[in-house]
Amino acid sequence: MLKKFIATAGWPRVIIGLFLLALFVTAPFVGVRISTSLSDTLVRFGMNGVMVLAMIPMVQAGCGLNFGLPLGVIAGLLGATMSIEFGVRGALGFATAIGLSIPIAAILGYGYGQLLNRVKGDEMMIATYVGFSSVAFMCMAWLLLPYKNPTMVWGYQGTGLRTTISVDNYWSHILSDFLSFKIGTFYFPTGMFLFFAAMCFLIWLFMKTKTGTAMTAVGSNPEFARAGGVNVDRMRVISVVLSTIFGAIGILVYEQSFGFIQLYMGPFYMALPTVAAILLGGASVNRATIFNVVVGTFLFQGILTMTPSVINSVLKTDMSEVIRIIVSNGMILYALTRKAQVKR
Amino acid sequence: MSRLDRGPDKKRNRGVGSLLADYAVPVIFIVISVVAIPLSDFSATYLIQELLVRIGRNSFLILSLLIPIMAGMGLNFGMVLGAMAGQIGLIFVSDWAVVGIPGIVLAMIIGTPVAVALGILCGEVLNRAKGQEMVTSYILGFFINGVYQLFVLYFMGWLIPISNPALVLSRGHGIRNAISLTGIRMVLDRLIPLQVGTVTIPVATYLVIAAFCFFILWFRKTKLGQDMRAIGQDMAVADSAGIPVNRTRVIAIVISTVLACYGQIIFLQNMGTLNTYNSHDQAGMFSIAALLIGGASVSRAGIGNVFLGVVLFHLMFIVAPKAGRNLMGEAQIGEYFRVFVSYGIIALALVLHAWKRLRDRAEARRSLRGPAGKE
Amino acid sequence: MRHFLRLLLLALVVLLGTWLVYIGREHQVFLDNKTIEVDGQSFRALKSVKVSVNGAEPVELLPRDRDLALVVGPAFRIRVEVMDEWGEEVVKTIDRELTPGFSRDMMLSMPLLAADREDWVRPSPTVQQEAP
Amino acid sequence: MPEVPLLKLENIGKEYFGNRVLADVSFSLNRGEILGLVGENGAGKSTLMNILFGMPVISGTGGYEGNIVLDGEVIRFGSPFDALAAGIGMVHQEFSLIPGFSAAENILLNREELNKSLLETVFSERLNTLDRPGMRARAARAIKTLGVDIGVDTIAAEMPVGYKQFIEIAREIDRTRTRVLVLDEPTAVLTETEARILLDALRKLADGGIAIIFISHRLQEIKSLCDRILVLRDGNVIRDSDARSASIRDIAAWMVGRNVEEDRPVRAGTISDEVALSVRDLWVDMPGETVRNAAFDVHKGEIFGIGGLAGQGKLGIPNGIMGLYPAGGTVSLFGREVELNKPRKALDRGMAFVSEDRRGVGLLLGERIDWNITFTGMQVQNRFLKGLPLLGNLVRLRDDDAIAAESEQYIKSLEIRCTGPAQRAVELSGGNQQKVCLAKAFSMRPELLLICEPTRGIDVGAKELVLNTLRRYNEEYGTTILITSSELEELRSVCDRVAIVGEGKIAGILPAISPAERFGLLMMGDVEDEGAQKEAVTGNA
Repeated sequence: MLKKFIATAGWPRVIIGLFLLALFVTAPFVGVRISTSLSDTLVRFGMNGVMVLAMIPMVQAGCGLNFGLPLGVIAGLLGATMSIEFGVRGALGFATAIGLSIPIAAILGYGYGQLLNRVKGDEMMIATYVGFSSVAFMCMAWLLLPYKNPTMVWGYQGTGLRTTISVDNYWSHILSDFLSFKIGTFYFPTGMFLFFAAMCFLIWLFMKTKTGTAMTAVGSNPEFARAGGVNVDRMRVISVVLSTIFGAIGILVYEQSFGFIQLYMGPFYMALPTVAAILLGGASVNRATIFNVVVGTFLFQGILTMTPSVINSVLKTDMSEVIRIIVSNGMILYALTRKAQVKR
Repeated sequence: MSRLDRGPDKKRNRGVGSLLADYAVPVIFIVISVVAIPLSDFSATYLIQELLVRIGRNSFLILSLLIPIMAGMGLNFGMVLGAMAGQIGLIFVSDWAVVGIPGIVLAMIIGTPVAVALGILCGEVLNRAKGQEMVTSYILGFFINGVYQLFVLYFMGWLIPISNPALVLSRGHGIRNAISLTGIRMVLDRLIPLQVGTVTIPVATYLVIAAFCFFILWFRKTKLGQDMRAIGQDMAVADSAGIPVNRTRVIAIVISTVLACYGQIIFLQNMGTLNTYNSHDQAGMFSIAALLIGGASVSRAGIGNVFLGVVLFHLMFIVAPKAGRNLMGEAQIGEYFRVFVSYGIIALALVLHAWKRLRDRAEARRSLRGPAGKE
Repeated sequence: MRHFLRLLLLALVVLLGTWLVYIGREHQVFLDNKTIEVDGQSFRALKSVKVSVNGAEPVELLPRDRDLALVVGPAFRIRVEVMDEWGEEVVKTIDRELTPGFSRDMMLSMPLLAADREDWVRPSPTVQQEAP
Repeated sequence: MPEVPLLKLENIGKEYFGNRVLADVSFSLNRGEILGLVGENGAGKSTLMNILFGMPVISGTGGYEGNIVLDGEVIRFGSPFDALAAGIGMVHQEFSLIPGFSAAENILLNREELNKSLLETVFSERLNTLDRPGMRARAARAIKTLGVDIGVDTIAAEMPVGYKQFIEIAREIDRTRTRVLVLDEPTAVLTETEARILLDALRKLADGGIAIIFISHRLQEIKSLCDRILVLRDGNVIRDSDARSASIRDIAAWMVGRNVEEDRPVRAGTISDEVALSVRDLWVDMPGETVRNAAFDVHKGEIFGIGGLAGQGKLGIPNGIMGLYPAGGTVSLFGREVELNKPRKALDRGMAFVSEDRRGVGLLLGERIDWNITFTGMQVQNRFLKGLPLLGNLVRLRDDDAIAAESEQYIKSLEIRCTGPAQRAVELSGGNQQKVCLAKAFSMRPELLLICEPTRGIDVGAKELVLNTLRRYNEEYGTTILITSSELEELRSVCDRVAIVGEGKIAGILPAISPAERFGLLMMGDVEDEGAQKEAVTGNA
């Protein structure tokens, strides 16, 4: 029974799950409040959930893990900065940001998808570097684009965007605070969770359509899909476009909760933790479900919130960064080496 | 004796287009440099001096990438493992206050077993991810970076004795962010002083690099080198001929890791400061970018690519910020431009390689088709 | 046979490493001119003393001065010139050769040296600080 | 003086998972003798050679029966390297050359000449440098033995195919110990001139004392080269005969053997005069199964078989028609041309396809059975979908109930043994997987059904059931069926007419009731004369 559970869940998940459990159990003994940490975990879960969700279409279509997530993030950042530039505030502002970033993400995703179709088999490495170079390219763009809004532009120069832009007067916590409630120190961002649930539902719905079914088949066996009359390349492009769009929406959700837009090298290492989270949830390089996303994000963000507080109180040193690096990259390594054994 | 009367199936009449694709990257760079050098307003002697220093500093690291490419394992993003091993060697040498050339050699001796161990680990992992070597070694670099931090930031000064308080953080364990390597700073570069006009040439470093080049030339002639070339071209055939494929691949990575360890030590003796938690990060990316800029591809690289690459890459590196300021009134633009170029060039090279691979495969199939479709 | 040779090679490398530590070690030599009490006896600080390590430019130490010299290698020479009260005439010249070997740092007490005592080489103050 | 045979096989037998593939095979081989080994695909030739060569696949599946005696000693190889060490060399059908290496480097692959150096005493011989002049000389000697003129510095990738074959053989010759040389279809890729040079070279080698086992389907070559011929059929030695006394016609008859006309069931379906499928000038670029120029007609309601030896292109024909591999020429269905290279077009026109590569192309192994069965129907015919109630018919979702219902129906009618429509395809046995593939094709309600290797890798009982299902389907719905199979007997039992493919062309089309040896001759490369072929193409015999 136990063996079977471990076999289906996989060793890494069991170990990390137990580790997280141990953290929660020890927390009260070392003076860390469970309610705050749980609430922190949930907030971070909501912040990152949509971005992790963005992995699903590409993984399902066999394009591998979306190391090119920064591209979607860039689209989101463009949408966010433009909505602020136009001075739209509140819910409408957030909607504007989403509305503006979706077409940008679609265009970027389309080009990115076309590129990935020409480099089949090497997608992940190329995606990583496409992501990196587009971030660096945007660094130049942030400096040069003609933004004028003084909340965003460097005060003394009048041009070039700041590294971090506060969204306080625009749409900070616009989702999080919707219907949110507080019990003591426990804060629950209801709106953000509703939004995440809605996004999950959209993905679920899409995966049930004819196109979604075809996409799953492409990821599972492209030859089968081709023999079944599916245009494999088109499916892959659609998946990349979807992933990019969800990446853009994901970063907007993240920003409204975080309260700041991080530009320049901000999106640089966005992809790795996101990829690690979905793998932690039990996804493989070519199969991922919404369940994987929920479990993975919770475990990953749980560890991220709990280790600094608990481990620090126990060991009196901050090891959270090191643990994050080891866990996230170890997870990706595990997935990469496991896939090779099955497929080749 | 009878001669077979049929010409080769696949003639080497590859078009101008594919020739351009092979050399696209260096050509782009030469163009960028030609435009940017006058914009930067640097004097020729300044540029030459800077280049000479940077060639000495970086070549060894880049050369360490050649052997895995020969073995068909692509760009060894895992070379940062070697860099970390080198840094561990340097930390101990600083702690023991061994200075000068003995210090450098000792750092190499200490770094070697660490690099060998990490290399074996890396090789074994890559053997489990055949066909995905690059992305796997890339992630492995991050992973081992975590382990490295665990050791250096928490274990050193606690489990691993460090006697020199100047190295340890004020909290009592963990190594400081920056270690000044005063004892071995530029000792190799200045071992054999040579001054031409106002330009100083680090002769000894160049001799070491030359020795390394000869090592690579010699290595290619050995049986081991031959086996690696065979594996690089066709693993299945090499296996059926009885070449121990997995073992040889591990050896290739081990050699690369150890050499990267030495390369990092040479790099840091020139820099004079060890950024305990960052120095190795950039080693991998910059070396790979430089090699690719030199016209190497994922499957083919030579010593010429290394030196062309190091010159072009660092030329761009030196002039970009200044050119950016002169052109756009903002040095930051140049900074970002060179970051963009480093990453962009790796992306471009990977894309070109993947394209070429798919094209070659299609071509190979077409040659098998024989006369079909032409009748 | 091959194993033996490899072990031999390994041993050689370890030996080489040890030798490198021996010849490459940097020692902090504290030159101390303070009043010091040894065996219940008090040795007063010298009025003025010039110290030169390995033939380098001499440094002059006044009473209560402590200077630091860095030397590399297993052995070094030291020349101490004890001056008269006005710091003009050399009263006494002492040449010594020291072999710190593998040990790290050391302190040289000038008053003890001037008194021709054998225990003029003292442990480094850095060591004392670490183990109070 | 009575000679001890160099190699002697005594009562060799082999079973794969209870399936007997070799029984009681015995023969002996003397020094300098050339033995021709012939047999249809699946006759046991490759298993026999795998045993001789100590391939791991043999020991991994329970070893073999009987003894192999080499030079008077019983041997049992654990790996191919043992066989090589004992002096048995093998030249495979696929080339195993390193593309970027020169001829010399390839011939001496992993057996290079080395210079001595000090490093070897501490580390390994692998740190010795290569002795290039020595290698060149040795390679040149090996090539010279073959009697051809190939530069030792020629790069393998730039060699014509024929050269590559010679380099492979030279590699075996260079092993000083090679005493027995096995060649598997060495002339398949050669031109006639090259083949002749190769045969001369082999003769020369044999005269030098090396024993050769020569596997080929070109009976002409066998007859002109070999001293003796061994015919295998269904794992048994049918004939061990002197090559000079046997005629090609005899050999063909021995190979194909059986006559099954008796148990052929009476056909109930009707074949109309209308041409359903018409193929002209078809070429298909399918690796290993290249079609060069195929032309034939299939009538409505007919079951049409395509047979031939492996590698001749028979599988390329259906795969090309379905657009799965690059193809050219004209294919028309009921008079209207079908666009090639686009599977969707073929599917839209009412063709359904069962791939020979069941696990690679035919199935979504990781998905449910019902997904497998209904996938193509959903994608091509927009079936099994339902509109979302809220959004009208704008967004149409998978109708899981309809999918399950359709699958249940086929699970019942084809007797697919499974736990239900939700079981994953990978968990089924080969026969049941094949039934799922058939169900997928049937579910399309096709006008033309193309089926490749319907019984490959499934057990006898399932074979019968699959063939009966096809026959019944043809009779009930009048569906035209094109079956491609390596098993001639199967084709002859189920089809109306059978086309034999040789070297990418239709060698001839015969009514299924024609005598076996006529098929055998066609397979052996004896093309029917022009007139008969024309007649056969249009089916107006």
